[in-house]
Parts: sequence; C-alpha cells; structure tokens
Amino acid sequence: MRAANYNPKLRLQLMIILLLLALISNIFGSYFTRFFIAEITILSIFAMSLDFIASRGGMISLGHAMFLGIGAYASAILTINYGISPFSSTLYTFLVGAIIGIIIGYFIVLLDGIFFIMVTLALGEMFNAWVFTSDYLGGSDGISGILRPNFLILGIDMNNPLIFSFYTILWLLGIYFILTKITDSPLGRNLDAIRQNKDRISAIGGYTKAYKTIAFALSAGVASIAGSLYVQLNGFISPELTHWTVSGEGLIMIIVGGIGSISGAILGATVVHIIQHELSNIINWWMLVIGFGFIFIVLFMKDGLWGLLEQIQKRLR
Amino acid sequence: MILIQILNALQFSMTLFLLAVGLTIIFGLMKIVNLAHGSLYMVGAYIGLSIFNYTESFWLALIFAPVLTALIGAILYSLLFKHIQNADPMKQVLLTFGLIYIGLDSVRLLWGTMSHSISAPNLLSNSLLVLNEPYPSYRLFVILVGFVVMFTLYFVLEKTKIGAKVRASVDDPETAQLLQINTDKILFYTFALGCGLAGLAGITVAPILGVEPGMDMEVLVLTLIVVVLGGPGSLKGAIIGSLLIGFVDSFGKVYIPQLAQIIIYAVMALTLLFKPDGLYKR
Amino acid sequence: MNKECITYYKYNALGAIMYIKKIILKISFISLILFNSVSISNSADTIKVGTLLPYSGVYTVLGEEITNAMILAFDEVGNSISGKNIEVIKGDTEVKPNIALQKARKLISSNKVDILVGPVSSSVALAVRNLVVQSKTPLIIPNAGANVLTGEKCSKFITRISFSNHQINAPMGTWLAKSGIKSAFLLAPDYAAGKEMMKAFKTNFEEAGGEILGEEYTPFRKTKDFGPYLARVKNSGADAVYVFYAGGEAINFIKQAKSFGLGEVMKLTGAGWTTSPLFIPAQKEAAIGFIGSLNYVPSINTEENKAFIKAYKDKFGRAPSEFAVQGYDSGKVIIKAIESLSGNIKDKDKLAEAISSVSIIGPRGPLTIDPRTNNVIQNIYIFEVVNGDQGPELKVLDTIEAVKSPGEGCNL
Amino acid sequence: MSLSLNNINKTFGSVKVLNNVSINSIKKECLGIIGPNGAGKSTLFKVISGNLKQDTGDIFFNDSNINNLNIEKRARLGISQSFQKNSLFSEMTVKESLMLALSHKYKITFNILHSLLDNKTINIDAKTIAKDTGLLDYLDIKSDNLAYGLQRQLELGIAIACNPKLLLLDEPTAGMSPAETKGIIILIKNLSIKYSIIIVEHDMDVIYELADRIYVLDRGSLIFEGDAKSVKESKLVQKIYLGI
Repeated sequence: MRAANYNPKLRLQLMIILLLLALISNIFGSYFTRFFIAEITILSIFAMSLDFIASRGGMISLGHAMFLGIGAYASAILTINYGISPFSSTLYTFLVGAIIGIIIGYFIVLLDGIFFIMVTLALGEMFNAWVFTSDYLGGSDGISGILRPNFLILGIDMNNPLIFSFYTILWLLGIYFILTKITDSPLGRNLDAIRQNKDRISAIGGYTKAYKTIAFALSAGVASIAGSLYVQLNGFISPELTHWTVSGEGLIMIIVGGIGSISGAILGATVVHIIQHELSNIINWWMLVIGFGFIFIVLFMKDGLWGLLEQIQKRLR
Repeated sequence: MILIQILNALQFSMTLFLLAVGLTIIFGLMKIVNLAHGSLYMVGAYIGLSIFNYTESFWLALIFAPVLTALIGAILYSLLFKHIQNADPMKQVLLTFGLIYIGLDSVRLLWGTMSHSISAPNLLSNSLLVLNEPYPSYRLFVILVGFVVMFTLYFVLEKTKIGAKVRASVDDPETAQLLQINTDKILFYTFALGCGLAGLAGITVAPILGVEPGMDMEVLVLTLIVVVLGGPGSLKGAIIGSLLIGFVDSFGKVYIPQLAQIIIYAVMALTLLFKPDGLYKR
Repeated sequence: MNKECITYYKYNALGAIMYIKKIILKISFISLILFNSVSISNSADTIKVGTLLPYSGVYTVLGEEITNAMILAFDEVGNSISGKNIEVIKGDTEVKPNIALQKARKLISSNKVDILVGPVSSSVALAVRNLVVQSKTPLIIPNAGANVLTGEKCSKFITRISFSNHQINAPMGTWLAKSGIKSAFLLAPDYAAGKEMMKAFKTNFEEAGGEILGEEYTPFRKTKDFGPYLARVKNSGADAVYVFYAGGEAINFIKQAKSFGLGEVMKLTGAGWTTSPLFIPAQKEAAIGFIGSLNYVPSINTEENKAFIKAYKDKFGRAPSEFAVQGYDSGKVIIKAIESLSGNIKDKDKLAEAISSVSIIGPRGPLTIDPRTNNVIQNIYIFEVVNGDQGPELKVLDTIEAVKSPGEGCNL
Repeated sequence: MSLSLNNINKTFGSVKVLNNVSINSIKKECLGIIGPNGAGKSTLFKVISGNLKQDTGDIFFNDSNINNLNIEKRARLGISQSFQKNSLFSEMTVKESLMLALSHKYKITFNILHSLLDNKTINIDAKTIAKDTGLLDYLDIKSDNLAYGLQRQLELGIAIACNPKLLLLDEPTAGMSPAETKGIIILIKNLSIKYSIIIVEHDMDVIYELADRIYVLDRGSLIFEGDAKSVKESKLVQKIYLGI
C-alpha cells in the first residue's frame, strides 16, 4: 500500500503553519470559531490515530470510531459516576483504550487487506449496537452533563471556549510530538517497513505481530483521548459518535491529507471539516459535491494534499 | 410457528444472497471493495418504483429495474472502477465512499425524501396456507427468485464455457489472458451483472421492505459480512454465508432479542480469526 | 420528476443563490480561517428565528414539514410582528447531535438568533439543552418527545409545543382497556422513545384492568423485516397489538401485518404516528382498521383546522401532517408571545416568560402551556383508519380534553 | 555454526519433492546445492529458512531442533535468507534499508525514544556494509530506482546487516549480466570469510567458484556430495546435467 513520502522537514513546516493558523483564528475568531477550532483539533487527533496504523503497518481500520466511543463513554462514566477529575479521566481513558487495543490488536493485526477492514467494521458495529441498547450508557439518548477539567485554582476557566480550545491544541501538540518521535524511532521505521514488505521484516528476525499490536494499541489510546476531549467539549455523548461512517470520514481525512505524513492528517481533518461545514450551510445537497470531490482526489491527486505540498516544496527549493 | 420462522429466515437469506453474489463476483474478479454496492441496491429499488408508478405493472418493474441498474453499473465501471482496479484498498474505500455520498443525495434529489412502497402484484398479494398457517405468497416468490438466480448462476459458472472463462479470470487473470480470454470484456459484463443483481434484490424486496432514503446503509454491512464470511470470490461462499447470516439474524431477533444485534458481528469476527480467508477460500 | 421535487428545487435554488452571495462577501475580506468572526448585521428591527431541524439524512421530510408550516404561519402575518420583520435562519442538524451542537453554536453566537425552533429527535434535543439554557436563548420544541425534556431537564427557556411521549400513549392505555380490550402485546423500536411510550401505555392499560401478554423491542432503524416478530405476536393470542413506529418502519409494519393476516386475529392499535398522513399513501388499504391516538387528526372539523389545511395545500400541494401542525403552532406561539411584548425582545427572561404564558387555538384545538413543566396542554384524539372517498382516512372516535404531561422531577 | 538436516521428506500433492535428504555442516564453510531445474533446490532452501515445513525429518541448528520455529524465530537464531526475487523496501533509500536491518542486529527495534536515522553507530555500520556490497555511492537512492544488479547487492546487504551466523542465498546471480555476476562472486567470496553460506544455484560455474563443498540434487534426492573438483569429474553429475 503506497503512502506519502517520508519527509520530516516538510512535516514540521506544515505543522508550524497549521499551528499558527489555529492560534490566530482562535484568538481573533468569534465564540463559534473557537469551538470550531477545538472540534477540528479533536478530529485531527482522531485522524492522526487512524493515520498512525494505516501508514505504520498498513492497517486500515473501518471501526476506529469504537475507540472514540470508548474514550468518550469511559471519560463520561469516570467523571460522573466515580467523580474522577476530567483531566485525569482523559489519561485513564488513554490507558483503557490502549489496553482494549492490545487485547483486540493481538487477535486481528495479522489479518490484512479486506479482512482487516471487515473485522474492524464488524467490531465497530458490534460496539455501536451494544452502546445503543445499553441503559447504563444512556442508550440512544446518550449521556449529558459531562464537565470540563477545572483548573480554577490556577486561575484558568476551562468553560471559556478560548481556553478550552488552547487546551485541546496542547493535547494535539503533545500527541503530534510523541507520534513523530515514534515514527522516527526504530520501532516506527520497522512498522513503516512492514507496510512496504512484511515478509522481509520476518526474514530479518523482526517481531511483526508485536510491533503491529503495539501500534494498534497506541492508536487506540490516542483515539480514546480524542473521544474524551470530544465529550468534554460538547458535554454530551450519544451512540451516533460510534457509527461506522465516522470511521469512514476519518479515513477520508487522512487520504485527503496524504497517508503517513502525520501533519498531513491534521491538514486533511481541517480541510474536510471546514468544507463539510461551510457547504452544509449553503446547500443541503452538499453530499453530492463532497462525493465528487473524493472521486477527484482518488483519480487525480496521488498523495492527497501532501503530494501537492511536496511539489511546491520542490519548486521553492 | 417454527416453519414460519424458517420461511422468514429463508426469505431474508435469499435477499442477502442476491446482494452478496454480485459483490462476491466483483471482488473475486477485480479485488474491489465496492462499499457502494448498497447504493446500487437502493437505485434499483427506486428505478423499480418509478417504473411501477409509471406503468402500474410490477412485472415490468421487476424486469427493467435490474437491467437499468446493470447499465448504471456498466457506466460506473468504464468511468471509475476500471482505473482503480488494483489500486490499494485505501483508494477503493475513498472512491466507493464518494459514490455512497453521491448515491444518497442524487436519490434524495430525484425521488424526494418520502418513504414509498410498491404493492405486490395482485397475483401474489394474498397469502397461501402453508401447513394451515397463512404465509404471504409474495415472500415465497422472493424465495423462489433467490433459488432461481442461485441455480442459474451455479449452472452458468460451473458448467458452461463462459462460466469457465469467468472462473479462470477470477483465479488467475494473467494466465487467462494468455489463453486469449478477453478478461477486460469479462470484467465489464460481470461488473454490470453484479450491479444488475443488486438492482434485482432492490426491486424484489421493495414490496416487503419499502423504498426509502438510507435503505442502502442498512443492508450494506450485512452484505459485506456475508461476502467476507463466505470467502470473497466464491459462489458457494455467498450461498452458505447468506444462509448462515439469514438464519442467525431471523432466529436471533425472536429468541434472543437482546443479543441479536451482536451475534452476527461476533459470528463474523470469530470466523475470520479461525479461517482468515473466509469459509470457502477461492 | 414528481411535483414534490419541483418545489424542492425552487425552494433550494432561492436559498442557494442568496447564500452564495453572502459567502463570497465573507471570504473576500476575511481569510478562510477567520470566517464568521464578524457577525451578520444585527439591526434592531429584525426578529431572527433559528431552526435546528434535519434538512438531510433520514428525517428530512419531518424537518421540511415543520419549517414549511412555520413559514406559512409567518406569511399569514405578512412576515412581520409589531413592526419587526422576521428572518428565518436554517440550521441542518442531519439528525447528528455533534452537528446539531455545531449549528446551534453558530446560530446563537454568530447569527445571534432571538428564538430557536427544533429539534426533531430527542438525542439532539438533549445535546443542545445545556447550551440553549446557558445562552438564555428560548427554544421551542416542535417534535422531540422525550419526557425528560419537560421533566428533570426542564427549564423556563425550553417550551415544548409538540407532545411528550407519555402524553400521547397514556390516554390510549385507559381508553383501550375501557373499550373492552382485555390483553395486549407491545411492539416498538429498541430506543429510548420506544420504551418510554410503551411504559406510559402499559401503566395506564394495567391500571384500567388490561393485561400485557408480551413486550418486544425491534432493533431501531435496522428492522425492515417484521416477519419473525409478527409470527410471535400472532401466537400470543392477545386481543390487540399496541405499537409505535415511524417512517419506513411504520410502512413496513402495517403492510407486513396485513400480509400476515394479523388484522383478522387481533385489533391493530398504537401511537398515531404509525399511520400518519405522511405514510398512509404508501400503506394504502393495509392501514384500514388501525386505531391510534395522536394530538392531531386531519378530520378535526374546526374552522382553524379547515383554514390551515386549505392554506397548506395551496402552498405545498399536499395535505399537512401532524408535524406540519406542530410547525405551524410554533410559528403562532412566537407571533403571539412577541406581540404580547409589543416587539421588544431584548430581555430574554421576559421573552421566555411570554412564550410560556401563551394560549392559542391551533388547527389541533386549544393549546395552553403548563406553567409547572412548560409542556403543552392539548387534546388527544383517538382515531380509526376507515375507508374514505379518496382512500383511507383517519376518523375521530373520541377526544380526550386538555391532557397534561406529568413531568416528574421538574422544578422550573 | 553447525547445521544438520536428517532425512527431510516433502511431498506436494502426489509429487515427492524432497526424498530423504540429509545435509550437515559443522564448521564455517560455503556449501553449494546444485541440480537441474525442478530438482527440489528451492524447496530445500525454503525448508531450511522456515518458509516451508517438511513432512518428516529434523533440522538441527547449533545442536538445537528448530523444526517448529517459524521464519522470524530462525532469523533471530542467525539464519538469514536473501530472496530469489528481490524483496526490498520500495519507498526506502539504500541507507535507510540497511539501517533498518541493522536495528535488528542491535536489538533496538522496540526502542521508541531516539531517532533511528540519527543513530551514529548504525550510520557507520551501514556505510561499512554498503562498502562491502559495493553500494557506497548509491546510499541516498530509493530502492525502487536502483538498477537490478544493485538491487541484488542491496538484497545481500540487508541479509548480512542482521549479523547472521548462516547466510542462505537463493540463486544470487539470477538475471545478472556476466560482468555483474563476476562482481557478485567477488562479493560473496569476501562474505564467506566472515559468514558460513549455503548457496542454491543451477549455474555450475558460480558454484565451482564459491563453494567448498557441493551437494547435487536430482528429482528430490541427493545423488552426490564432494568438493568442486570431484563434482566436475563425476560422470553421474554430467549424466543428469547434460543428459549424456
């Protein structure tokens, strides 16, 4: 499976540009824009988690909304029923997501191609069906009244969207830093090599199953963080979040951005989310326009927007 | 009572079979994950609806809806699918997602958002006494259609020369080309046939399940499960897969309603873990 | 393409052109990322009504019916209330809570709407509830029926003029038991509203001496084939089956029940939406004999109802459904409330006060707002589907006056 | 390094591909396995490397039974294989590929803290391997864009990068021009100083150049074993090869 070229320099440059744009629009933007930026940041974290396993180990998951749900529901339950502070609940959900990721990953990482896609789709739908009918999780009406972390003692009021938006951007930066570190690490390079040629890695004595399980668990943990931040942003969670089309849209974001380039996933998430929002304000047949957009990208833009940026980088040099 | 449930399960299996067999052949031949197969099922039902409203005859709709859907399938093949034939699964997922979005909106724009329904032809609208239990004769008709398609496909694929060519192209396209089998032509017709079958499923089921926006998504996941469970590319796999899922779903709903939803997905996940390439690896 | 598509296009083409002009304006002098920061002109002489309804996805037809009827109500007063003209700003929730939240924030903070109307589904209503209450923007609910919205989660900024799930099903329980039905089998989709409605029916049916023989919940929006359930219901030997279904599921249930000959063995009864005027054209004579309860039936012969049906038919070419009536009444409540404040709606608390003290005579009869829960008090009509001159019609069997919704746990 | 195969049998369907093959090598040497096409050379190669499981018979490596060890475990024991059909990392450059293979040698593949490409020692090591395999001036070229001969050299480079005890080469000179073949032979010659090697080849001259001892396979069974000179003269070998 082809992925975007490994180009750490461009990755960093793109990240800085996106960060500046986010900060500017956050500070000068309106009340609504700040929420919108927080939403894009959370979706970017989710996109990065999907991008990590797609480019590291060639695992395309059509059920990753399950971990978004796990993070959201675990965070809601921890804060409401067990009174754990929202900030530490996000850390706990990372552990919960990662552990479940290891358990599931161990069994499914060696499947590849359509079978991996189908198993993840099946698991995602199974989780969606369970959440939909479980009264403990509020069934179809979901759970509301989830609080945001309160750092009032430090004089930071999280309910102000500007502050919360910065908070999510901090999480994004932290995760971006960790994922780039891992991508450049021996484990990361081996995972990238597995996507390109699994048999060769086995022939030189690699632990392919272990590497892929770790990658899957890490990605599950990061997706759970996105889920936890999501529920804190909206104060509400309902089963719609775990529908397979959410995973589908996640995949679309990383394909549009360019797989494997981490900051490409952030770019993809930003572009797709803005277009979807702006279009749906103008026309309600926006799905038609976006549908043709996807087909255009598949047929004409080889590496998504990242491929475009690379050409620009070549021309500028 | 059990007999009625068996008939219900059989009818649901036949619907799944009509959908799954098209997808299986397409996947077997072209290694394409066509998530938009559900949209063709919906388009087939809607075309059938328009023909039915226009001509007041269910039989015309039953014949022309699959033909028109096959036509749409042929156009889609030459415009799009031809170019992404062995592209990596990521790109196929994105392309077919795009088609799902287009399908949803164009159906909504052309036929509106109301839920419609087609009434069964008066010949089939009564109910027959099956072991002194009334059972809608239209559902028996659906079971019949399913079996007819099953046997004709089995016969064509296994026994005839064309069938051999198709199987050859499925198993090993390169060698098939060496034997002067024009695999492109076969891909074209099989893709169109697959889409036509999806259209047929749409129109045959319309009198029971109705025609409404969103019907494609509901059936898509179950069809994909049948294809992958049965083993992509194998007709036998599609038959066994649709029967298994049809019965598990129908009986599950009645006897263990709480778990019904979850069993189907559990069955698939377990099968894949023990037989990673599906029950009938081609 | 049928008539309904043409109106669809006309309606949309207008909306698209107007918006595209605005978008170009917006992008030209603000960078793409800094959009929406400058809010749209907030002149004092317009009343902005924001809608939070589905204009794409499965429930689109409900979103359209409510919006059309509300705009009809505004047209009847020449689109202006005590000198201020009305501007309707649409927000498409796509029946997704996260999208609804996003659109609600945009309507409240950027478009600075004065009143919000919506949503259709209860999970979306619960999602936007806190945002609406904190921002003190009065919300008029034209459909979402979850009891909790005018129960524990009630607020003086939330007024429901449609119904609570309890309000529609409880009277039917008592009426059915009194009309000689001894036992019933319950069937509903497996989601919060389905369970709430069945609970309301069950408590009242059992209080009035009825007996529930069985209760089944079908997977929500995933059940197309009712075969397995119908066989089970038929076998239960109950005098009646009591159901709640909407949309495609309602059509499939009624048609499949007929094909299984359920009607010959027991009475088909349920919440009125199952045979709503929206679905009767597809159900045709399969719906004959169905007894339901609802807060509106087209055959109510009052002046207001006849005038409304005529006006709606002239404008949209099809008979109005109960959803249209709820949209129309939302419009009238807004008009009446703002007139009572003679147009000055700066003080949000006063506006909320005014809305919850409105009482009007709508197409469905007299409407007042219960001061304790802010839920509407209205008549509930028991009807039977009979064969009228142009196909099946809903004939009123009985009217239960001024039905309230208990709304436990609500302290305004 | 000691490797011994005792009575290895393998049948595919009705065809007996390996029939009671026994090989053993107790010291560092370069073993050649030759035979006409279809003699079972590749199958034997796959049985040793772990790609295929033999029906009966045992394999011992450094006196421990490795029958049930898969490719990964055997590779970690020190059996490294290079593929007949080039199997490289298409999007990685020569240097990146070699450094990746070295990460297995230094057992740092689970390390997520420091960046692989900036690792000093691995950088130097990669350069030495590149020098050994004649790829020094192609370090920053993508594997896909290398000429076929250079790809074969990279194939070798990756195989030796994980510091094997036994190097399995499957037709290393396949598809090579005479000049390239000569180059590869020199390469393998200096490798055989450091590593013990098993070469499977149908080209006799290559084997005569490199192998200390040669096994000759014909239709699944070993028919001759000896050094290069004795194999050249043996009538039996000529009969099966030249059919006289």
